[in-house]
Amino acid sequence: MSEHVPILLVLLPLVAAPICVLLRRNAAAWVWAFLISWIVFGLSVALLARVLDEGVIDYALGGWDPPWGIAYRLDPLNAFVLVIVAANAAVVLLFAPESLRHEIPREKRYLVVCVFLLYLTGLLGITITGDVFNVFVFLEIAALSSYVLVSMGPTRRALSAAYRYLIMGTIGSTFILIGIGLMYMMTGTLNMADLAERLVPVAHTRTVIAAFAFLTVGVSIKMALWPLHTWLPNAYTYAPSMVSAFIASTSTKVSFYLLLRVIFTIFGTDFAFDTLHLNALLLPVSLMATVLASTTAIFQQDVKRLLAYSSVAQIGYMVAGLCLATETGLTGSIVHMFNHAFIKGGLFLVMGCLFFQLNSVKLEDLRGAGRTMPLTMAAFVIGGLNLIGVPLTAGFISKWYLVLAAVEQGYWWVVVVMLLSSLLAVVYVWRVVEVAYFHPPPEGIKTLSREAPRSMLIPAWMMIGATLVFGVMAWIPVGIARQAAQSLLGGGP
Amino acid sequence: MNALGLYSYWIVIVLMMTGFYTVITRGNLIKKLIGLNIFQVSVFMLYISMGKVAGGTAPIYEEGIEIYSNPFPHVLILTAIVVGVATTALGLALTVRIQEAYSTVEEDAIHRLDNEE
Amino acid sequence: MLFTLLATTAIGVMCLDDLFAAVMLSGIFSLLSASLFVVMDAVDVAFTEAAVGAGIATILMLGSLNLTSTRERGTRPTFQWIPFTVVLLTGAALVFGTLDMPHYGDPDAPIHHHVAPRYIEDSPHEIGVPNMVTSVLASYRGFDTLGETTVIFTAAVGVLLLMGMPRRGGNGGTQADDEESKS
Amino acid sequence: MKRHMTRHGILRIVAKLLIPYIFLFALYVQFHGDYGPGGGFQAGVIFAAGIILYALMFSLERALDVFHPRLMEILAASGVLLYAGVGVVCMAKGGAFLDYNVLAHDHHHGQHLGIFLVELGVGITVTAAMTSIFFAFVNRERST
Repeated sequence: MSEHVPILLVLLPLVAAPICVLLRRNAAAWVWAFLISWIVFGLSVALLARVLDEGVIDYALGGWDPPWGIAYRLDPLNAFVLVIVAANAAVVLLFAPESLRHEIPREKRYLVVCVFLLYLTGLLGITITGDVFNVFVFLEIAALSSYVLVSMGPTRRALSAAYRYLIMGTIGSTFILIGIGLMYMMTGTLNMADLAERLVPVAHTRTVIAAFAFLTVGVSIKMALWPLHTWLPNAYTYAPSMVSAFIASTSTKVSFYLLLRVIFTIFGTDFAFDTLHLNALLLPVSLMATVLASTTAIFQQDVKRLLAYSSVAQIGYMVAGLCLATETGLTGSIVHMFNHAFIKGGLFLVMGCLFFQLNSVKLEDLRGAGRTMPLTMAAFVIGGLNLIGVPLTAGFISKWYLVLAAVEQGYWWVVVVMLLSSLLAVVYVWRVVEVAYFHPPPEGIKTLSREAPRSMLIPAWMMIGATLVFGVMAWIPVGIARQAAQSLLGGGP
Repeated sequence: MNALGLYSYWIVIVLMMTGFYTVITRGNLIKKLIGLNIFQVSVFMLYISMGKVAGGTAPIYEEGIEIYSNPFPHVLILTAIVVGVATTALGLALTVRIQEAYSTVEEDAIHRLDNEE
Repeated sequence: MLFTLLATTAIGVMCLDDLFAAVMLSGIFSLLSASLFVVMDAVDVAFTEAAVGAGIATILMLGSLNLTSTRERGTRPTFQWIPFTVVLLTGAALVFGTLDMPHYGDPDAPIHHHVAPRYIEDSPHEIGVPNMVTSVLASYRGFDTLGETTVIFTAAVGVLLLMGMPRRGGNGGTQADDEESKS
Repeated sequence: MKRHMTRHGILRIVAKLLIPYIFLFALYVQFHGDYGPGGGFQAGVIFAAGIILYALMFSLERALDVFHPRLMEILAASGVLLYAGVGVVCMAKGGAFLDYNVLAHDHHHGQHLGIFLVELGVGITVTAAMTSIFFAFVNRERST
């Protein structure tokens, strides 16, 4: 059975989702989804261990050898991303029951759990596959389910946010479809490894250059790279709490993984950086993203929105590391992807706790929350320190590697911009901390708000705790990320 | 000859861009979805036109036929059509809900209402 | 000829204010493209496009027009430079990409010489099904089709979540809950 | 729009004559997809179109009686499960996921059986999904 683990990883949530519909009972659906998500998490960890141990794992679906059939291909990078996604799903589902009860009408809950599982399926499917068209199919599963999840938000603005997300997302995936078509036209294959080989002789053609452009733009929309991020702030802000947490921690990460795949595995560094000078365009854009998005975050009144803009800034960091295209730079990017998933996941879970008690996450409603909900706000503070990149937190580790990579290349201005953006992070985190700790709680609310239920607080602390653990035991993610970076650059195991 | 061989692609591109322009400039939510449809269908045409082989027939095996058009793009587009209609259905459902919540389906009006809150 | 009709329809859709007419035209657009697919030997695709684009999608659009309004209101869109430039750039990138493409109908194009030949030559005896599209769809790339089925399932669950489940005789599914969740 | 269609006598008679053939055609497309154009997806759409025509021409209530929303929900789920189930059986029989060769003694029969079953799964899900999407839209109309 162990040779089937790669497919089981995707198949379990895929099959579990329709079973949720059959179960119909909310409690049963949740227990079922919860079990599945933890099994998937376990499997993903086992797979990662196997990949690190034995090297690349291939699995041919339907018994047809690639490139005729679809094949899964696991290397250290996507095995690592699978763990990130599965871990977040498992923790968010632990958080889910109270939050669902608070935010979703009763007869819709089991369907929401079902769509959540479908979203998980989509993300895992994108990550694990070695076939570009299969990426498109699972991208759409993930996309459609995330539109639905966002639209379940408590206010009507969730609907317009979801609509906007749908339009932007579909334009993005249509661009990706065009890119896949153009690649296919010049090579006749859809398998990533096969494409990488067959693109070399036709790399100079204008068709391949156009294909690359469409894929990059399409993925950038999905990833919310500034200035294509316009769908993100509203989608994160108005979605239900658990959805915000899961989407914020995984969706942009998986898209970033896809960008790494496109640039490094399919087209190769020579083509992307030496022929097309992609970094000349992408590096300034990503740095603009870090500074401008952090600046915008400072002026937000809604804390979820503030965190959303902070996410746009963090994506800038990851892309900046990618543009350096060195082992250190990529290691930094991949570790940042890992860390940021837990930081943002944790922070959005904290938002979920606050919303559960206060029914709002507007800045003015958080007055005095530091006193009425000390544990919740302590988690926020640690998350905030991570965003800034204070030593001993995970956020510090990844920024350290990114700065190191920039110094190696002699890009001092990159270092300056990254530090500037960290200073901006100090400002926006401080705004929340100041309101929560130094303003008296508003009258009347005092008696009402206590800590959120333990079933919500514990998952939030699990995520935030992970950032502390991996801030101290940084060699674990850094070691894996380094292997992943080596395999991307072609020198790996 | 050169221009003739690529002519069909260019028309497809014009169609695609018409759809794309409709999506990004129109304020009416349903109109946007119609534009998105046209954009996607035109991309399908790009795929299908690359699968055509001059003198070929539909890829259904029959004795005595030598040249078939390439079935591979057809398969991909079958999948893509399904994805397209799924997106449209979801977009329309969202539009209907937006109409109920905002009493309008014009983007600028929705924006105004959002900002008033 | 078909192409000219298609272009006219597409531009018609873009310019029309009347949404009812635009929906109808987009149905016609789908039907025309289906006939184009037949010309290009893609019978399965044509069948699907006709059933879906001209059938189901049009019905759903009419249904939602009935629930919203049939005219585009609001400010008459003036010519907008930024979107126009974006579209122009995208189109230019695509035309640039076509310059090195294999020509339409060219039997020497790379796609006819890698991967696909096996589907054409071997599928009748490897799978034993004459329709190659079916063989590839259900067997060689069966997993994509499972994904596709899942997409449809997702859409159905999503629409049910958004619109509420119909109940016999009674009023619309989740009106009461909507109000509750709105407040 | 939909309500007064029920009053048109001629339309109703034509529809009454057509609907059985639509269903028959859908079945033909479903099971003949191996030989001609068609398959589960197309068949599902046609089948759904038949149901939709019935609901438009006669009454939504009656259509909802036969094609009960919860039934559609279960069917949509079970189509996906059937498809995935075929894959799981393949794994249990020692092949890879969706490797139909192991389903029967020789690989032709295995492939035939596999394709037949997964197409059936697609057909069921598509019919049920399209029908329930349509019902959801019409239902909204009725209630507002």
